Amino acid sequence: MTLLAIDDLSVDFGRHHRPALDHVSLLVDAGQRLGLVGASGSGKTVLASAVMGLLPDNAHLTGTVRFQGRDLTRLPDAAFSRLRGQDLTMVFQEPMTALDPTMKVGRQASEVRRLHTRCSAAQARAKVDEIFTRVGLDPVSQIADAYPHELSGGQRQRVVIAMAVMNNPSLVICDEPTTALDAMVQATVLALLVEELDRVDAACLFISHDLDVVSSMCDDVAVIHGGRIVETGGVDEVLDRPRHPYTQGLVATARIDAVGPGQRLPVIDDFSSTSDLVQAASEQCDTPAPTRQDR
Amino acid sequence: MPLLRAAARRLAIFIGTVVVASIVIFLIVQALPGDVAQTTLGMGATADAVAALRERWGLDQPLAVRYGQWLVGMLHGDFGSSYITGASVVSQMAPRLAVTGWLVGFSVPLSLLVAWPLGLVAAMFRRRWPGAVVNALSHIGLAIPVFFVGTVATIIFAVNLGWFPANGYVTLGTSVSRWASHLVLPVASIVVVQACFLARYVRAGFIDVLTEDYYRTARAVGWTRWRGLVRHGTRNMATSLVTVVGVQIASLLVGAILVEQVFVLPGLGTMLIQAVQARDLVVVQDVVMLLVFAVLLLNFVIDMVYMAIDPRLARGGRG
Amino acid sequence: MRVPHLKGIVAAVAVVALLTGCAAQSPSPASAKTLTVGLTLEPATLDLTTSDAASIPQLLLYNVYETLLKMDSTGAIRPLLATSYDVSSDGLTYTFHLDPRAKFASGAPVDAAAVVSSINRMRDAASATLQSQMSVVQDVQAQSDHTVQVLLSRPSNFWLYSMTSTPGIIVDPAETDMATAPMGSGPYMYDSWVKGDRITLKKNPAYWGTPGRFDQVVFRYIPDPNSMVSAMLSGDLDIMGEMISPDSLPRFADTSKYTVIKGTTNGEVVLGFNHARPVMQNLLVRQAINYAIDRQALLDTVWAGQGQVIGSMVVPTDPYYQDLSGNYPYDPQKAKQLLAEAGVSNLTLSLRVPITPYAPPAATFIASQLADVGITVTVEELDFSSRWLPEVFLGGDYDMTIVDHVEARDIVNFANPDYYWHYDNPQFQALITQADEASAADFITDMEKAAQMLSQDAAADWLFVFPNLVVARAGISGIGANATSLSFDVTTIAARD
Amino acid sequence: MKRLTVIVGLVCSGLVVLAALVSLVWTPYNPRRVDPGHKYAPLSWTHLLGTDMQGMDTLSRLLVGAQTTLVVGVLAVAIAAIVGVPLGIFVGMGHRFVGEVVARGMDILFALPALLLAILLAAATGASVGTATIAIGVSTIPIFVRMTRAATLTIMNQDYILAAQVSGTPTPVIAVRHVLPNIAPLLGVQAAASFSMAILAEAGLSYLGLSAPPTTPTWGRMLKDANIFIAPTQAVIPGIAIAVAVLGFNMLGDGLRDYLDPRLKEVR
Repeated sequence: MTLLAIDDLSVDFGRHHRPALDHVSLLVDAGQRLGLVGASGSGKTVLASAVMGLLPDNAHLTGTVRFQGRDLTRLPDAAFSRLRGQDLTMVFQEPMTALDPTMKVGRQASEVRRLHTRCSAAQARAKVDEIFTRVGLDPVSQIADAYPHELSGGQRQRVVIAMAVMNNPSLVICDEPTTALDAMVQATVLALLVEELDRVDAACLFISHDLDVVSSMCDDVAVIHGGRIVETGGVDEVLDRPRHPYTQGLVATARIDAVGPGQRLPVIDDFSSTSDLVQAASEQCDTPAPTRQDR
Repeated sequence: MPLLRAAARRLAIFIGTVVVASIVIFLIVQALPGDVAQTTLGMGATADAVAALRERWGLDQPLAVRYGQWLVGMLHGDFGSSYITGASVVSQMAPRLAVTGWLVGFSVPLSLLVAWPLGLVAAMFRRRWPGAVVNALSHIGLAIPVFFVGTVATIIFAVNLGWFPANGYVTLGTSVSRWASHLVLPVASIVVVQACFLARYVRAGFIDVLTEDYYRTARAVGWTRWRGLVRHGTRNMATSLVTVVGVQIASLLVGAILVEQVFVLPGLGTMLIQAVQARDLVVVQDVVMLLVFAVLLLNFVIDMVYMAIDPRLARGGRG
Repeated sequence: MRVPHLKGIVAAVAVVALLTGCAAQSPSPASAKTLTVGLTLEPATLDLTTSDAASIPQLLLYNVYETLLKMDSTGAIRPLLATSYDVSSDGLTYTFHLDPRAKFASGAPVDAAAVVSSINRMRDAASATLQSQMSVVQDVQAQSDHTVQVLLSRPSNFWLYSMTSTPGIIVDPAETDMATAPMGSGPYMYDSWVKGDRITLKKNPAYWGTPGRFDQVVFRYIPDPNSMVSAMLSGDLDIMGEMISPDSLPRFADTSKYTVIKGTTNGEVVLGFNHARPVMQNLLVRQAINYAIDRQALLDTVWAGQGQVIGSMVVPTDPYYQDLSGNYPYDPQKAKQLLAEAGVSNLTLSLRVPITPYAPPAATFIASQLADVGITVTVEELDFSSRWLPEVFLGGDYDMTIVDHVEARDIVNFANPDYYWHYDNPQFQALITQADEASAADFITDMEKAAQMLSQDAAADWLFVFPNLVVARAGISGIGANATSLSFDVTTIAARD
Repeated sequence: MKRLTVIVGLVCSGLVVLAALVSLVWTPYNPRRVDPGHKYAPLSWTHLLGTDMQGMDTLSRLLVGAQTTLVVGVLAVAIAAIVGVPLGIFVGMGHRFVGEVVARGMDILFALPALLLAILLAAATGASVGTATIAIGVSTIPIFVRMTRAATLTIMNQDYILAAQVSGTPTPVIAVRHVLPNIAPLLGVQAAASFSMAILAEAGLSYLGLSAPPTTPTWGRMLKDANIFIAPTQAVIPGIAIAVAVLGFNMLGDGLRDYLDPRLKEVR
């Protein structure tokens, strides 16, 4: 069953700028974990923001984003807000800044509950305690009473994840959720994320530039480049046999372990000498981008 | 406890600054040319009479002694006596302070109350016409001198419509209703200008919030644009606004003098001008010291408030 | 959801409601028993013996303090605390017969002992003006409970006259603090003082004569002309005691609402010359300045044509008044010619004026007209008490200045070479002394001669007589047209409603 | 809208500058000459903006008044910048203790606003445009010190400063060559803002009689001396002139800042 259907979505920020998203189409099924891979500036975050309805107001958007059958692009803010945090949630890249510095994290989290569920402060607080415990925030009461700056990066990201899964959403968009964390913490947070996604049975749009992370997390992957989806398919298939030159480059540069001693490290441009070439190549490929829909 | 130690350190600095300020003020005021004895005696002063009066008022003592007396007196709550009337300065200052206090006390919260929604709208709609309108209005309001606003308000609401008295002051003790009606126009005049000023800071503060990740988070968990901004923006915006409001109160304490002049209110500013004209240096010194002390105290309080509002600052303190 | 601002909003709304709700009530003077008078200059102290600021007698004379004799609105001397007085034939001994009914507001009688102590208080006053006015007094004695004898060292017409003013006030012997708690025998007594705003007098319930008509009289001090007019127009004031922006008079033309009282005062607005400056010692230069200024145009421009042009230091209510205003008609050509004759060119003069409603605009006007005849004038505004007094009046640092000399018969100041004009004319001095000691008839002719002498010598440029302009709301009566004394006399004022 | 702000700012402040320049070579009438017969003349072709109580031509006085307005603004900002900027840089680059001392000194100065200084200064030497300008300028110093110090601190953390320090460049050279150019745009914004505040402050001082003498045509003085009951236009005209000047320089500063402040460009 299709949960999220992005169809022919384009976003630009003013007439004089290159479109940030260029006729993007993408499907996410219920429970599916789709990785979205691309370099910085490729439009990953814009896509996430477009789905969440959080584009800046100078953004110009065409196309449709259907979530559970409703077109989000035409949804008024109030109705959309009831959806956000309830069915559709997001985990951000920067745990350092994603939380209100002037409010205790327990209160911020319980707000998420009370915004969408009719319940008392005590009930919300109990729920927060439950989820905090689940995501490994310990001791719960102390952490809930802490301000964000008093927590470590990993703890903060756990809070953000807790807030994201609080209301059993059907789709969680993760925008580079572990990039800002150090390697050790990364692994545990990722494991936690998977666990929580499984528990609430949520689909996930997982945005990353890290192919390893994507391959461990996701069933399928879409590659975005220059605002376009250039390749889509199962994770193994795309990573083992990339078809688009950009994907080939991405895969090669990620696999530096395959480079022999004395050999020059590959760079993306080896696979597409200029960005114009990439553009040209991607345009040669059929539009919308090659899609292998297995399910 | 680091918070306590930071507070203690600031308190020490505050006290030191106040003492230095008192020396500076004393020297400035003593350096003013003119002589209270002569000024008081007026056109008919003779040299003997002036000398006698100077001696009676202790003006013939050395500077350091007079400074010491003044400082010690102030610590005991004795601000000295007016040369001219002999009345204690504290008893003269208290009613004046009350007038200025009411002016500032009403106009600052009211300005904030007006500025907050204006700034919110201006930030949210900064690219559309409501934002442009609020922005233009605040620019214009800020460009009109407050005494001009006051004069025009007097003509419209006192002279033509007769809703409020044109000027003057009635103490709270005399009649609450007349006290209030005498304050409406002066407070409103200040609010018009101050609200425009503050609205711009509120707007800037909210725009900053709009770019913050935590605002995006708030939206992502289901806050609507407005409620998210109000809920998570106000407190964060307030941290940048506290300084501005502090500066506002400080400048109003003295700046109220313009409004006091327009509306013939017996506030501190009017008292200062009269004392300077009469060369009643004890009064000048005390009023200036009071005003400076108020501002320094305000700075100190702002620092403390900062620590309270923004828990991150408890450790480092404000730059 | 807890909305943190709700409390604040509620509080503020409550405040606004309070303010506007209260304002709906009438802001006009609470009852007909209160008279509110707007004046310009607030006194710094109420002590007449240390300060000779005109604002003190304006408030206290006749209203709170009474004198032995009183000057009425026509300039005639009338009895007050003294029912009558006798003068000895040599003019040296004055005997005052006190009204036996007279008593102070404290209840103590105004007896001979009180009068003696009060006159001695004035003789010992710190104010040099008082000292000089009382300098002719040799001795004061109580003859009986109600008879006081004053012995002068020489006959003096001016002394008796001065006894109707500040030097003649009779202070309650119980008085200890004249600066903040004046005690007298008038129909009103001092009540309270909100510094920077108002002084309130209240009715003396035990007044010995015709009692005051108001329970309280509030004097509000409003220095700004526009603010004063606003206060009158908005109904805050019953009387605008000094109309300091005569241009605004048309706003009070509606006779159903306002009464405009126009009269004269003792004030001569003088363009004073500093005779200590060599250039001002030149008669031709002084005369040239007199010719160069169109006084009628100045009066029309600066004071809306209210008042009257004069030609010497004498006001029309003085008994020795004569019209000398035509002595120097406006003639810029003649002025230039005189300056050329005097051999001065590129003359630059300072015009340092006190901040008053009339002086700065008059200075602007004069600067412009003197520029037309080739004199450059640098105008400077000085605060009256803190700068004009020490620098100009006492320090003599000026070429020209403008002041309204409000005291009665102050032509005598030209006889004092130490006075700030430094006008030193022995002939004139002799004439004044002669007049002071002369018989009543000779006094008049001597004074006429003195006034003419000043005019011919162009000792100053007398710009105009300051008018007495009072605006009252309809229904207020009893305001004297001429302000012959310094007092703003509210004892005769009544309200119809 | 950013562009609109700058355009309005340029037009308004340009008008003031233009008026001042024109008045240097031409005014319709002598702005200091009284005309007894034409007191309070209404707006007409002979007197475009009417005349005041002395019959002086208001347009002429308005044009000449622009000179004073600009001179006060320029000098006040110059005083503040000449003292404040070097002090701010010095403190920003220097020792913490020195910084603390200067900061407290600025607290004291900050507590003596222009009005207070002007009252005291006028009491000492008499009120004039000069004393008003000095009072405004001196009271603006803390603003410049604080801003310069904050900006300097940011710059001092940059790698190229570190590089310069490591390579032994003397501190004054770093200040002039690296710090000053980098904070210059910010200083421009602050100068424009302070300029408009100075104009407004001068008007206030004029109103209190703490600035220009009566013969000098300044806008604040014209506003103070106008009789609002008989000739309201004579009060409104200088009022508008003040507002236009303040608005102009304010918007200019705002527009400049918006261009310079990258935060405002990407708003979510």
